[in-house]
Amino acid sequence: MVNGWLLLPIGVPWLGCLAVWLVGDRKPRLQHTLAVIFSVLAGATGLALIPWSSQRATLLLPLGGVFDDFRLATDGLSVFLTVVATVIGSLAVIFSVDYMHGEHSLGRYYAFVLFFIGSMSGLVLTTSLLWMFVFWELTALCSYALIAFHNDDPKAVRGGVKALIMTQLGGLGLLFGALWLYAYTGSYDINQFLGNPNVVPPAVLSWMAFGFLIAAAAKSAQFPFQTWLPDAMEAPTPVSALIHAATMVNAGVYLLARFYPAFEAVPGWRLAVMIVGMLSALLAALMALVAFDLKRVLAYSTVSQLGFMVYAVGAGGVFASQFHLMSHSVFKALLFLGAGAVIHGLGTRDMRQMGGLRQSMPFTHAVFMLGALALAGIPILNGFWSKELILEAGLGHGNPAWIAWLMILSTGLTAAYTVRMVSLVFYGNGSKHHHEAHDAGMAMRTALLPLAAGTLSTWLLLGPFYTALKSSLPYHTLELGTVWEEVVKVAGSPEWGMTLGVGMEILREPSTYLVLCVVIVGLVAWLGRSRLASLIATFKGVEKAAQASFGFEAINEAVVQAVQKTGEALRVTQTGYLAWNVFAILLGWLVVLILTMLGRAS
Amino acid sequence: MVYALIGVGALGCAIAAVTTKRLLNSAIWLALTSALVALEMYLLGGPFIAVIELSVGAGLVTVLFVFAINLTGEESTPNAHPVLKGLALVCLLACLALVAYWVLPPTLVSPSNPDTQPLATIFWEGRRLDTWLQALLIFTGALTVLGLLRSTPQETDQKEENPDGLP
Amino acid sequence: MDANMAVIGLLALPLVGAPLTYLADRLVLRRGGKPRLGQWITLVILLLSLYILAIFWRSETRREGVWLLVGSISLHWDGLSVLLAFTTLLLGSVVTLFSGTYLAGEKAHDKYFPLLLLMIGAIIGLGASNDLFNLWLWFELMAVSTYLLVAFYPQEKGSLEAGVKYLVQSAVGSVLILLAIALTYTFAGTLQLDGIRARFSDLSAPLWVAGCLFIIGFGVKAALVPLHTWLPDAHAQAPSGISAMLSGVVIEAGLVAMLRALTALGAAETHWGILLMGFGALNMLFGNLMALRQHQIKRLLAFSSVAQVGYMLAGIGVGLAYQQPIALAGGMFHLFTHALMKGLAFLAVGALLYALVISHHQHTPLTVEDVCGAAQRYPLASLTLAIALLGLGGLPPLAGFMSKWQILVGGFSAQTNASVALMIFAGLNSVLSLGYYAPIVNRLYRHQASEAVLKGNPLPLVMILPLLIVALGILVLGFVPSLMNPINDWAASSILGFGIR
Amino acid sequence: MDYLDGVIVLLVVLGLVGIGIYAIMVSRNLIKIIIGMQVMVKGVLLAFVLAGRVSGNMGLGQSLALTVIVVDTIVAVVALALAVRVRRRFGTLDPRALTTLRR
Repeated sequence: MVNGWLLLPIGVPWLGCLAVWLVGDRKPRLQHTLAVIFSVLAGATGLALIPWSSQRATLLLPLGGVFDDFRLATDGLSVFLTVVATVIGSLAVIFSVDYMHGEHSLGRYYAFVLFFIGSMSGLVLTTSLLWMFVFWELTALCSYALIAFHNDDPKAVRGGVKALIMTQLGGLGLLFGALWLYAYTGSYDINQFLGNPNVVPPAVLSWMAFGFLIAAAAKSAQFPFQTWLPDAMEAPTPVSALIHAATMVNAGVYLLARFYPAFEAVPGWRLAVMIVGMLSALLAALMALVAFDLKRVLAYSTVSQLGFMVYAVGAGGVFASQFHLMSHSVFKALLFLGAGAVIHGLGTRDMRQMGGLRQSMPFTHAVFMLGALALAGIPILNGFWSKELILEAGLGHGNPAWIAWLMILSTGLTAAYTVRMVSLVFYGNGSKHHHEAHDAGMAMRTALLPLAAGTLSTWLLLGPFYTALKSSLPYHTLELGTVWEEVVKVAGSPEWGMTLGVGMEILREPSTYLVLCVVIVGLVAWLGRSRLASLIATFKGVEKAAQASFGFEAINEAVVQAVQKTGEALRVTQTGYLAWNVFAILLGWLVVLILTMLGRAS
Repeated sequence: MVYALIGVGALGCAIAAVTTKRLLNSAIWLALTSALVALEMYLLGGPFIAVIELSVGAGLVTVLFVFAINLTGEESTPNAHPVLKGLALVCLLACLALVAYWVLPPTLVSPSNPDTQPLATIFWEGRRLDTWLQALLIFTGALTVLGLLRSTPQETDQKEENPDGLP
Repeated sequence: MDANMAVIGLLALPLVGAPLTYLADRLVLRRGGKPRLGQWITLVILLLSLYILAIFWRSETRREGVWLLVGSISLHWDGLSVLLAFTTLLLGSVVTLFSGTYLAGEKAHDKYFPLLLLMIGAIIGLGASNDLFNLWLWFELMAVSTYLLVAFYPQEKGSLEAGVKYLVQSAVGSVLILLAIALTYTFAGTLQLDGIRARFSDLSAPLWVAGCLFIIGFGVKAALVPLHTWLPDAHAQAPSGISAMLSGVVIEAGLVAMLRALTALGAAETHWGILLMGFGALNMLFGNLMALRQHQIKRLLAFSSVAQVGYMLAGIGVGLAYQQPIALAGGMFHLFTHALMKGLAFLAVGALLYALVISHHQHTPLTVEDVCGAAQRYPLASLTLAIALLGLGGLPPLAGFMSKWQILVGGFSAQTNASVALMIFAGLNSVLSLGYYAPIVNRLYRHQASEAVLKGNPLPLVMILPLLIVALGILVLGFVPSLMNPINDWAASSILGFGIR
Repeated sequence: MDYLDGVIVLLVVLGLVGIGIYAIMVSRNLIKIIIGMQVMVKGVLLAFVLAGRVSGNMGLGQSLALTVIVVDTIVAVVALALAVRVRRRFGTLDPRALTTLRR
C-alpha cells in the first residue's frame, strides 16, 4: 500500500526549511511569514493524521541491500506524537515572530526549527529502526545547531557540543540495537520484532534492552546523562520550549514505551528503568529547588517530569507515561513560552532580578500560573490526572514500594519548586527592572492562548486517547482494563465515558489524597520556609551537591579533559623527524612479523 | 663459496658507503657495492642484467650522485643520536632475523628444466606492458625534475643574499 | 564498443593524454599565451573516460569482468577495478575543474595537469592489474607522479619538507614491496595473482613473510598507523586539489593494491583480515585523537583521513577474516563516500584558502580561527564544507553515515565477539570525531567574521561549481545509498571470489 | 648453484636491504639517505635475479630486475633534485632541519 501522504508531516516542514533558507537573511519579514505558513501547514497535516490513529496506514519504499526499506506507519502512539510535534512546533514558530524579531541569521533559525519539526515527525512515524536512528540523529543535529545558535557566545557553543556528544553517545545504544536486530532478522522492521522478540537470542535481547535504555536516558536527559539539558538552555526560548521540553526530549520515553513489549521480560530491565526514572525525578527536583536561572529551573523540572514518565514505563504503566507526556508537552511548552515572554520583556533570566511582575505582565502571569499549577499537580488541570495515573501504576503491579514512595516525595518537591519559582518571578517586591517590562505581544499571545486552553482541557481526551492506543498497539498490554471497562458499559459512550470513569476512579483512590497532601505540604513548605530554616540548614549539603549536579558535571569535565589531554600528548608522536618516521615503519614491520608468527603458530 | 666471498664484499662496501663521512667517498663505495652485486648476478646466471647494473648502477647513478654533490657541496655529517642508533639496530636485526628464520628453511634449488626464453623476448614481448610503463615513468620523472629545478622568484633573492649558498 | 575495447580505452586514454596535455600547454606557453588549454584537455579526457566507463557498465558482458592479455601480463577488470576507476575519474574531473583558477599564479602550472592525468591513469591501471610485479609498477607510477605535486611550491620550506618525507618513506615502502614480490616469485614460481591463489591451499613460511611485507609496504601508502607519519605533512602542504586526490583516492589505491596482493595469498585470508582489523582500530583511535587538537584545518583533515582509513580497514578486515561480503562491500562503499567527502572537504577548504590567502599571493596555512564567520561572505563554500565535515562525522542522512552503517552491519552480521567489539569501538570513535568536526562548522557560521575573512577576495564560480556537484552527490547518496550497491557488491565479491574465472 | 649458495645470496639480499634502511634512519645528510635507498634497491635486484634462478626463468628474473633498475634510478634522480632544492632553500642537507612540520 503506497500512502504517499504519510510523507507530508515530514515533507512540508522540510520544504519550508528549504524555502526559508533560500529566501536569505535580507528579507526577514518574508522569512517570518514563510516560517509561520509552513509550520501551520505542518500542524494541519499532523492533525489530519488523527483519523488514522486507531488504524494502520503504511508507506514502504524499498532501498535495497543492507538499508532494507524506508517504512512509515501510523498508530495511536505515532500519530499522537506527530500531532504534538507539529502543533507545538507551529505555536513555537508563531511565538518566535515576536521573540526573534530583529535577530541575526533568521534563516538559519527557522530552517533548523522547521527541519526539526519534520525530523521529529519522521522519528515517531517510521517503523524502520535504521530510519528511526537517522531521524533520531537529525533531531540531535537540529538541537545542537539551535543551542549553539548564538555561536559567538562560547557558553552556547559549549552547551551545543555537549548536547550533541552526549546524545550521540547515548544514540549508540539505539544504533547497536538496530544492528543486532538486522544481524539476526535481516530487517529493521520494528513491528516484526515486537511481535516476536525471541528472534534474537536472550543475551543479545538484553544487550539491546539496556542499549535502548542508555539511548533513551541520553535523549531524555535522564540520570546519568541529565547534565546536558540545563546547559542547552542557551538556545532561544521558543527552541527550549519546542525541543527541550515538548518534543525531542520525549523521544527517549517514546522509545522505551514503543519497545516495552519486547523488553518487558528481560531480567532487571524494568527495575533499571524505574530506578533511572526515579533518580532523575528526585535529583532534578532537588536541583530545581536551588537554581536561580528561570530557564534552568524549568529545565530541571523537565528532567524531573521526564523521570516520572520513564518511571511509569518501567512500572508497566505505558499508557500513564504517554498520557503524562501529552500533559507535560502542553503545560511545559506553556511554561517555557511564558518564561520566554518574561525574559523577552525583562532581558534577564535571573529570577533574583525579577519579582512583582504580576502587575506589569498580567496576561503572562495568568497563563504562567495555569502552567505552574498543572506542573505542581493541582486537580482539574491536566498535570494532576496524568501524574495520578503514574503513581497508581507505580503502586500497583507488584512494583517495589520504596521507589513509589520516593516518587511521591518528588511530587512534593515539584510543588515546592513550582511555588518558589512563581513567587520569585511574579510576586514579592519588584526589583528595579519591572517597570520597563512589557507584556507579551500579539504573536506571543496567539501561541500562549491555545496552550493555556490545552492545559485546562487535554485531560478530557483520556478516553479517546486510550481507545486509540489500545486499538492500534497490538503488542502492548495497556493497563487500563478491568475496572474501567465496566464503567464504559455503564456510561454508554465508550470514549468519553471512559474519561469520566477514570476520573471517578482516580478520585476514589485513597492514594490520590495522600499525594495531594504531599503536594500541599510541598506548597506550604516553601511559603513557610523562614520557619523551617533550621530544617533547611540540614539540607545545605544536599543543596550544594545539587548545585554541582551531584558531581556529574565533574565527571563530564574529567572525561572531556582526559580525552583532550590524551590528544595533546599523542601529538608528540608526530616528531617531524624523518629518522623516527622510518623507525616507525620498521617497528610496524616487526610487530606484524611477530603477530603473524604467533598467528601461524596457533 | 664464491657467492659468499662476493656477498661479504658487497655487504662490506655497502657498510662503508653508509658509514663514510665524506659524501664523495660514499658514492664511490656505492659504485663498488653495485659492481660486486653485478658480479654476483653474473654468477647467478644473469649476464645481461649484470652488464646493465654495472653500467647504470655503478656508472650512471654514481655520475648523478657526484653531480648532485657538486651542486650541493660537501657537508660534514655527524653521527646520529646513539639512542636512535641503538634502537634502529636492535629493531632492524630483530626484523631481519625473523625474516631469515622464516624464509630460509625451504629448499632453494634451480629446477632441472629451466625456461630458456631469451631476455629480449621476455622484456620486449612478454612484459611489454612493463616496458611501456617504464617509458611513462621516465616521462613523469623528467616532468618532476623539471618542475623541481625550475627557478622561483623568492629563491633568486635568497641566492643574492647568500652567494655561497650557505646558511 | 564492446566491453574489451572500453577497458582498453579506459586504461590508455589518461596515460596517452598526459603527454598531449603537456605538449599543448608548452605550445601555448611558447606563443606567449596563458596555459589554460591543458586544464580543458584534461577535463575532456576525464569526462570521456567516465563516458567509456558508463559504456562498459551498460555492456552485457560486464558481469564476468574482462580479461586482457598484454604479452604475458594479464589484466583483470572486475568490480574492484570499476569502483576504483569510477572514484578516481569522478574526483579527478572535479579536481581538474577546480584547480585551474587555484593555480593561476603558479609557474609549474603546465606540469600539474599532465601529472594529475598520469596519477589517475596509474590508479586505474593499478586496479586492473593481475600481475604482482605489474601491480607494483602501476603503484610506483602513481607514487612518482605525486612527488612533484606534493612539493609543488619548492620555494616554500614546508612543501619541500613534506616532499622529502613523502618520497623517502614511499621509497622504503616500495622496496619492501619489491622484496615481498621477489620472495613470492621465488617460492610460488609465478607472478599471476590468481595463479598464486589457485596454487596454494596452505602458505609456506616465506609467503607469510611476503604477506607481512605487503601489509607494511603498501601500508605506508595506505597510511596504517604507525606508518602514516608522512601523511599529515604531505596532505597539508600539497595544493588543495592534490590534497583532495591524495586523501580521496591515493591512500585508497594503496589499500586496494594491498588487498590485491593479500588476496593472492588468500590461504591466510583470516589472518590478514584480523591484522587489518587491528590496524583499523589503531587508525581510528589515533587519527581521531591527533585531529582533536590540530589548529590548521588541512592538517586536521589529513589526520581525519587516517581515522577514516581505519573504518575502511575495519570493514575490509572483518570481510576477509569472517568472509562477510556485507562488511567488504561496506568498506568499498566507505572508500567511495570518503573520496567524495574528504575530496569535498579539501576542495572547500581550498576554496577558502584561495579566497583568504592564495589570492593575496601568500602561502600561510589556514587555521581554524581564520574561517570564523566565513559563511557570511562565502555561503556556498561554507555550506559545502559543513556538509562534507558532518558527512565525515557520520551524521545521517549523509553518505558517510550510510557507508559506515554498512560496515557496522557487516561487523554485527559476523556475530563474533571481536567484530562486534570493533564495531562498537568504531561507533564510539565516530562520536569522538564530532568533537573536532562540529566546532569547525560552528566557527563557519559565527556572526563575527575573522580578520582574514574580512580581507578575503571573492570566489569565482568555477571554483564553487565543483563543490556543489560533490555536495549534491553526498546528499543523494545519503538518501538513496543503494545507488552504489551494484558496484560495491561486485567489488566485494571480486575480492572474496578472487581467482575464479 | 646449490642450496647453501641460495641461502647465502638471500642473506646478502637481506643484509643489503637492512643496511639501506639503517642508513636512512641514522644518516644526517639527505644524499646519504638517498645512497641508503640505492643500497636497498641493490639488495632487491639481487633478490629478483635469485628468484629467476630458483624458479627456472632467468629471463624473467633479469627482465624484472632491469625494470627495477630503471624505475629506481628515476626515483633517485627525483630525490636528488629534491635534495638540491632543499640545500638551496634550507641551506643544509641535514634532515633534522626538516622539522618545521610537526605535532
